[in-house]
Amino acid sequence: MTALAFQRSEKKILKPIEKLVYERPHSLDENHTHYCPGCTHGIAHRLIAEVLDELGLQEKAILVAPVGCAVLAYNYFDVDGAEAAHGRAPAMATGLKRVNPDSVVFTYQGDGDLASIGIAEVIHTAVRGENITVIFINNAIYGMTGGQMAPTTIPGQVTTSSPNGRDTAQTGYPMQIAELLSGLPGTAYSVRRSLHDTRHIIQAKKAIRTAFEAQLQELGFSIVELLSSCPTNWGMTPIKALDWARDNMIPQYPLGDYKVVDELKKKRRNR
Amino acid sequence: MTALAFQRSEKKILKPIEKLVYERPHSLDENHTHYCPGCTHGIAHRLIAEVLDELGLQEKAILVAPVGCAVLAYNYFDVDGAEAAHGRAPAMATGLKRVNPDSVVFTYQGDGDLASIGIAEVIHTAVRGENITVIFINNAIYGMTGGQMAPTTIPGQVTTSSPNGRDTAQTGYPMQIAELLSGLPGTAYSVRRSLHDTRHIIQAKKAIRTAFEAQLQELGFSIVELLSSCPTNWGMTPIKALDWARDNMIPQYPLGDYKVVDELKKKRRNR
Amino acid sequence: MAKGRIVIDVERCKGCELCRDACPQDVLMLSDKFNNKGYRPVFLLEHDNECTGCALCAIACPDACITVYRQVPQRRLHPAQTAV
Amino acid sequence: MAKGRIVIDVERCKGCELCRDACPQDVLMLSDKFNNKGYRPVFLLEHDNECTGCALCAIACPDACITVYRQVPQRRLHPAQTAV
Amino acid sequence: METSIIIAGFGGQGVLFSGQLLAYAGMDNGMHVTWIPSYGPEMRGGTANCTVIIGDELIGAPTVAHPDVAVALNLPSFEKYAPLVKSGGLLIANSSLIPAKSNRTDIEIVTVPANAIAEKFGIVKMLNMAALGALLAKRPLFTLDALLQTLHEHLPARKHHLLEANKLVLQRGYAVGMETAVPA
Amino acid sequence: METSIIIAGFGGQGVLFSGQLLAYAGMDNGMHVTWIPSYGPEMRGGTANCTVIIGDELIGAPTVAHPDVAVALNLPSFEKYAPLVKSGGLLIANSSLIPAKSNRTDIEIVTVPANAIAEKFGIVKMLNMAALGALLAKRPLFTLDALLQTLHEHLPARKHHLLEANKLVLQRGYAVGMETAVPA
Amino acid sequence: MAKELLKGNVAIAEAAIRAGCEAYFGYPITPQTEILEHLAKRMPELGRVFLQAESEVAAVNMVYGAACAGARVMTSSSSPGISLMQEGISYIASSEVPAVFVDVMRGGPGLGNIQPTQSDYNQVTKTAGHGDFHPIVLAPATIQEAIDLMALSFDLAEKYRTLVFMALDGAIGQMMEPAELPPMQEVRRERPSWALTGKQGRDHKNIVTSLYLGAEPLTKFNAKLQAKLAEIEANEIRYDELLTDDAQLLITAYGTAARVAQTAVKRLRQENIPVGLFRPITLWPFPTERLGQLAGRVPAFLSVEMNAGQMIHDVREAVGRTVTVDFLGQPGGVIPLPEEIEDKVRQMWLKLEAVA
Amino acid sequence: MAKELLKGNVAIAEAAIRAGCEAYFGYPITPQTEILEHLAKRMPELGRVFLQAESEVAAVNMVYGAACAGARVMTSSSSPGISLMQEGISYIASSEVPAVFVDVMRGGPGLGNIQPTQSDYNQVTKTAGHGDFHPIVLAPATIQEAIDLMALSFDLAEKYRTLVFMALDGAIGQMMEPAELPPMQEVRRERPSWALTGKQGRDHKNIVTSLYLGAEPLTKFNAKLQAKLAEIEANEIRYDELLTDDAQLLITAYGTAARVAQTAVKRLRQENIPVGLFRPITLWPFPTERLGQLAGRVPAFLSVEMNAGQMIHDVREAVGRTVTVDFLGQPGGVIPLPEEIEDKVRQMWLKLEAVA
Ligand SMILES: Cc1ncc(C[n+]2csc(CCOP(=O)(O)OP(=O)(O)O)c2C)c(N)n1
Ligand SMILES: Cc1ncc(C[n+]2csc(CCOP(=O)(O)OP(=O)(O)O)c2C)c(N)n1
Ligand code: SF4
Ligand code: SF4
Ligand code: SF4
Ligand code: SF4
Repeated sequence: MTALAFQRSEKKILKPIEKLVYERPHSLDENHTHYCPGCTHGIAHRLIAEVLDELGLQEKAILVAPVGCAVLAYNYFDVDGAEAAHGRAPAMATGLKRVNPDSVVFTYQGDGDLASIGIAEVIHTAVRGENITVIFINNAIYGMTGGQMAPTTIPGQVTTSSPNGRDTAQTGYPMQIAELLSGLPGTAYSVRRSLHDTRHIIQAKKAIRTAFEAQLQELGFSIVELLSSCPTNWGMTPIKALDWARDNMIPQYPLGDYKVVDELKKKRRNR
Repeated sequence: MTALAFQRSEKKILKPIEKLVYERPHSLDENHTHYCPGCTHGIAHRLIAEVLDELGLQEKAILVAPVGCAVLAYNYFDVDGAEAAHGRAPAMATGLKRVNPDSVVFTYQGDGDLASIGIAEVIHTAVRGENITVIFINNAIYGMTGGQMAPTTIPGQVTTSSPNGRDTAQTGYPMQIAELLSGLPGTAYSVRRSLHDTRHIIQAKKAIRTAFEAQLQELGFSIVELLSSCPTNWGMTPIKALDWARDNMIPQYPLGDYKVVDELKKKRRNR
Repeated sequence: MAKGRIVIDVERCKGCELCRDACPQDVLMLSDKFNNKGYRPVFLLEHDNECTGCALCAIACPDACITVYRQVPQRRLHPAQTAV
Repeated sequence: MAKGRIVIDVERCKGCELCRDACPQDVLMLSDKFNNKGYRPVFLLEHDNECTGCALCAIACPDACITVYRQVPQRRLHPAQTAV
Repeated sequence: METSIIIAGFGGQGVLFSGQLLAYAGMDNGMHVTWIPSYGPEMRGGTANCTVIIGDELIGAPTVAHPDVAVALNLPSFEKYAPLVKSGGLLIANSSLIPAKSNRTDIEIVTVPANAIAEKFGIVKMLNMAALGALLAKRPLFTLDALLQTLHEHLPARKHHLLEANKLVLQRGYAVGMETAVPA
Repeated sequence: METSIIIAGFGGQGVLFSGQLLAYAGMDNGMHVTWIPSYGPEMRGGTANCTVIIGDELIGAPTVAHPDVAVALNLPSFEKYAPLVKSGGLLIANSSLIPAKSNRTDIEIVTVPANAIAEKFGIVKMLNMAALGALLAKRPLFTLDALLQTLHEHLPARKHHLLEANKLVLQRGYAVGMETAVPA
Repeated sequence: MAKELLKGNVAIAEAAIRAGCEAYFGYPITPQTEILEHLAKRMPELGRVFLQAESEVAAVNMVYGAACAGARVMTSSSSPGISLMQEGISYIASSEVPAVFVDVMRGGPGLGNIQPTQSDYNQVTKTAGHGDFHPIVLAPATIQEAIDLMALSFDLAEKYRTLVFMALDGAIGQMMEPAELPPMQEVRRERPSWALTGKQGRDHKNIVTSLYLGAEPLTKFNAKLQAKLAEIEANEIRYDELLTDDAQLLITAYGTAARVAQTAVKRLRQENIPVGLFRPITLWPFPTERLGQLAGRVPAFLSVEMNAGQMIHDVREAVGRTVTVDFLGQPGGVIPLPEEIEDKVRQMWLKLEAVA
Repeated sequence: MAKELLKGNVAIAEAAIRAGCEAYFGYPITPQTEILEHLAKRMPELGRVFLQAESEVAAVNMVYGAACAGARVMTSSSSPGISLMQEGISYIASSEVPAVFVDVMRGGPGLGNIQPTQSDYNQVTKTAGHGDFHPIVLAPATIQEAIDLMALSFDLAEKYRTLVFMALDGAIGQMMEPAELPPMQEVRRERPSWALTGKQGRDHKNIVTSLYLGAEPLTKFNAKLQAKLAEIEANEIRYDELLTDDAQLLITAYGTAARVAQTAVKRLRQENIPVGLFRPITLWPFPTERLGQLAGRVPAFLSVEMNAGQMIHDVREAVGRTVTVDFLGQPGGVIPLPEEIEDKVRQMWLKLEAVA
């Protein structure tokens, strides 16, 4: 009040003043993360927290953390949080949401967690049109256990369990999760974004926002797949890893909107 | 030889002789099935056995039976057979096929088995392009356990676990398995047929044949979804049940070819 | 029209009537008697002699109870088809 | 061009250089010294004074270490934006 | 005092329900009861049976090796349970479907043409009532009226129009039971 | 006779490999050995340590509360293990990264500027070799040459050009070790 | 309320409702499907949560989720389904959220059959998953007791923030018996302080996890968990004794086996054989101490189980090697008959008398 | 062959290969992932089957499938993964197909941590799934023994058509020690007569199932299964004794705990404390009888375990209530130290002497 008054009175001086244009979102906790330097898990966390701040959801949100590098995610968000069994976050989220229908429940899952061991749970959660949001980190590898092949590993990619490069004849082809889940009627929103540069990060954030809005409007299941990096297990510097993601992941995993129900389209036009 | 010679010698008499136009296929065992009267499980069994006969696969085939009404299917086929845990037939088939690459491995699964508890295994088996064949019996209900809701239950359909009719807001929408699996690169063949009348039965058999041919040609994963009836748990006579399948299931589950890789298309044209 | 004949494995039959429903000649009927499983099996109305051997009944039968024969003029027969 | 300023939480920084890569003004550099976690944190080359406050560094930073301020002419300011 | 009763027959013969009816009636008449089905494989068809125990003390074992009473509604059940009935016990056999005879002389055997009675006085589905009637004639656990009262209470309302027919069938079965003399 | 050695430091300091090298050398020289890492959470970063036991009999416990020797390559390791070394034991401290001192007088403490030595005679990654050199000077489990021979055998071929530098670093560490007098 | 003739499965389901159960997640499996079916009808009617999960794996994790929210939640299954729940059960134990499980045991191993057994005694009492823990395991022998223990199970689960198993052999699930249901308890509206509800103005976030990184935190947690289990052992042991005072021969049995044994005991007493029945109601914590006391003066025990002999090891551990412990029972789905027990006891008694 | 310095996980993986293992299906989980990684490299190289499954549930069922085909097949996992395999394990037991499981145990319950424990002793020895069965459970204490038992495990699995578990605490998986690998065994080409291969001219079809409909068939099957288990109990008990001859105090321990105890025993003997070590190698069948014999003259036992006390119940059952059985250990991932054991034994010894 007083500060405001003071500034107004000084208005004629026209001396530029300093505006805060970016600060650490409140929905993040103060704890330092254990993620490797340059790992995009941190970016995804930040974006989610920014969206929670902007939509005023910090007091309503419940996070379900996966088993994977993000296993400790509940330490990094300042919201209520649970740690699920490997792959089962969507089932746990279902239990939470059904008895807490007014809360905003989201899972955060890696590609081993969601696409491999947890594919049944995420599919059925989408089938039910469960009103939750899934943030899906596709980094083409199992990070936490030291770099084994994931269902999302790129053909030919060397991992500790595909030492000669992923052989599609033996292990099949990468799973396109955003596309797969878009085919289910219960899905309200299914898109793929990338975190490999700032332009794409900004787009990713918009998608995360839309996903949470879908939940707030009770439109059903929403998922944002985020192409991410794992510098450590890819054996690259963080910057090289982002380049690799751009050059190798995007061709395999085209960015785009695979399903956006009409209610959300209207909303986006009006914004 | 002698019979033949005899007939030839009698040729001029031109008396019509009797030709065998249909007999019980050899790949069926002599055991009587425990299926309810008019249950189309039996038709599916017969068609598979006919195809095994025609393709000469009886000595190479290995059946993986599900948990569901067809749990005893290994008693009804005269081929090697295993009984899988509920939903895990595709994983078991994978193990069998990998160590027996020259055999012809097929699973036979209901909609509870495949679409509900076993969705992860069938999806990953398709993702790997595992060279096996799945015969998928969609009867919109859990038969064996007495008529609970399946993921394929039609909206509004009354079952013992959806006593007021399937409520899509709570339980989601029916799963379209043939469509879902057709989206995976490892899938060579994914189609839906119906067993509700003889014309469709004949078409279903052709599809089953093509699915096994896909396996013989090592083209990857093949699945035939068969719309089936469960007179007992639908509470109808067998004939009424087939009408119900036609009137209620086909609109929800359109018949058609959802994926046919080119190698198979050629083959079919040449036939 | 070609003449046909079917043989029904009555002990296997469950009396579901799917064959009867499928038969274009309407020459199938449920028996009054029960088989050992307690079902009334189907039988062919032989006296009508109108079965064409089209095999639609067999195609419809869930229990593979039906064997179908058809009379064909002998000259059209390929030798291989009669070899036993 | 608008002037900007960033504040880096050096103990949180892991020296991954994603901010440096993202900065259009190229005014970020890794320190020679290690922080308590054993990383060389990034710092703003203050003397150049070329930071525009565009916040791209903050958008790129996985560890949310960066706070960004930008100087704006006071008249353009809506009151609400300065209310604390 | 406990009376153990096994009722057995084909799936559609109302085996489980008639057992429950006895249990309900026992309970309604102040006795201790248990009812337990022998539930078969998870599949359709086949035979069904259940064991009912009615007594004046808390009931322990819900199953018995040798029942006091067996009600056999079809041939397989007759063949299975005739030899098992406790010496001095009672066997009710549905003579409409059971051509065979038992050569046991240490038990009382009542043959009831249950299908025939049911078809004559009601509908064939009521054959289990004919058998229950005979049972009550020989083992007056409670009165016919008490059983009818119980039936009234546990039959869904939409079936109440069948009560009268049920009563007739029950009474006829009872009469058959009363007519049958104790064997030598 | 058993000698227990704990080697500890940051993740990238070659802690696990230098432990393995000791174990290999022990084995190659006819001794019984065990090596066990203290493997941390399933995630990156943090400190690493391993325990090596070398003895002339089959080895039982693969871990120890109080090692005969501790090699601390960074400050946190120094702080953790300096108090734990067995009385009469040996502590090798990488003085390049460890400014602190221990006030224990019942153990022998050798400070080796391991980073400095490694940078001077080879590359900084070889700092673990400097520490091993000092260790062997004080605890001649086997000769320097024996260790070098083992290194030769277990270093991947593509790193063989580094052998000479490793040797220099090892020797320099050894010399530092030899120079350090036993404390009063 | 008056007594009704109730089927075990239905009684349990309705008792859960009366106990204020807020949410149920489960998957059909014989011989417990009637629990699911009853709740499918009743829960929505009462505005509570019923959801048929896609599998037992999903069901247990939905239960886990709802339990994290502090809701009264349960699931039910039978042997193979309980096997699939082991990981989730272990997570729930480690997270210390309350949840109730009903296991209506059937014949195993594998797909086995659907007949009544007690073949999963070890599975539910010894671990029910990986790691060092035990659920509380309650084994009713009558429908009335099943109803009463069902209510207790929620209370115990919440009191100790632990898992409670109702361990039924299939016979208890399938049989009917008169019993009285308690009055309806509404769903509790307030949630416990540790529950996940969204922060809703709380000054701290709540976290539920089973991850304790590093040896120290997990050791500390396990010490706490063991202390809790010790407390449960101290407070919650329940058992029933029939004619144990002067018994020279004791039958140990629970559930349906105990009912059968009860009949046998009554009949044997008429023959003046001094036999009694010891019936554990809590299978874990097991009444070790009391059995040990009894072993001080009872020279022979007979464990009657509907399995190949599982509880007998707990009995043996309790009574020591100086007394005889015999076994009667078999897996596969056969309810033992009183006559078999009587024969066995008579043999044992003859031997005992011969020695004396 | 000469000794090599081998890491436990790698040694086990390579030993399996040398034993002619034809197929491996598994899913990564610390602290056993090196087994999977080693086999990912080696198996394809040798033209054998390696497949990373989508989950442990899938892995166990792939193993089941390959086992039905009569192939030498194995999987490996760690505690939570083994929990997920329980249903499949029970099916395999009930189908009587041979399969080998490696469980490198970590801290639990729940997600716990990845430190070494022996917290799943109960899970693997008591049931490993629903129903009445036990896998054979082998617990090596050295890398060499791990290698030797790995080969044995396949042989036992095939001999008895059963499941064999290699139960390792994480420490055995992670440590390195010199050991010798056996020569390479090729993959066996012929398949057993019961195996599913397609009929291939056989005059009968082969069937593998775990379904035994009705009480009679399942009871019969279980009787057969129990007879087999009894045969295994009669033939396959393995254990190791250190200085038990004159011991007045016996430590019971297996795996890493036994190694530590061995060090303690050696040191305590120097203090003239008459302590010995009894080390079960087969955790199931458990050496109950031998322990019972020893209890005849040893008045005090100490069970040392890396858990909250699980094997101790088997020890108690074996030795009876007339001798003391103490416990040392904790769950959470701490390898006990020889000093702790020494302290505990000294205390126990003082008490014993005071009594004497
Ligand atoms: C049941 C079970 N299986 C396996 C594991 C081991 N595990 C932990 S994290 C992980 C994979 C993580 O990969 P991803 O989901 O891609 O996440 P990232 O670490 O790459 O972020 C695995 C297999 C486990 N903890 N539990
Ligand atoms: C793990 C497990 N869960 C549940 C069951 C019980 N169960 C047996 S069959 C079945 C469903 C069968 O339905 P479906 O697959 O549709 O086949 P249908 O009987 O209709 O042919 C279920 C749930 C089981 N045997 N195992
Ligand atoms: S291992 Fe990979 S995914 Fe995990 S924190 Fe490090 S960089 Fe990120
Ligand atoms: S219950 Fe349904 S699916 Fe099962 S056999 Fe009967 S009719 Fe067929
Ligand atoms: S063969 Fe054709 S005509 Fe003859 S009975 Fe069958 S369906 Fe009817
Ligand atoms: S279709 Fe088959 S089973 Fe059905 S009535 Fe006809 S012959 Fe009998």
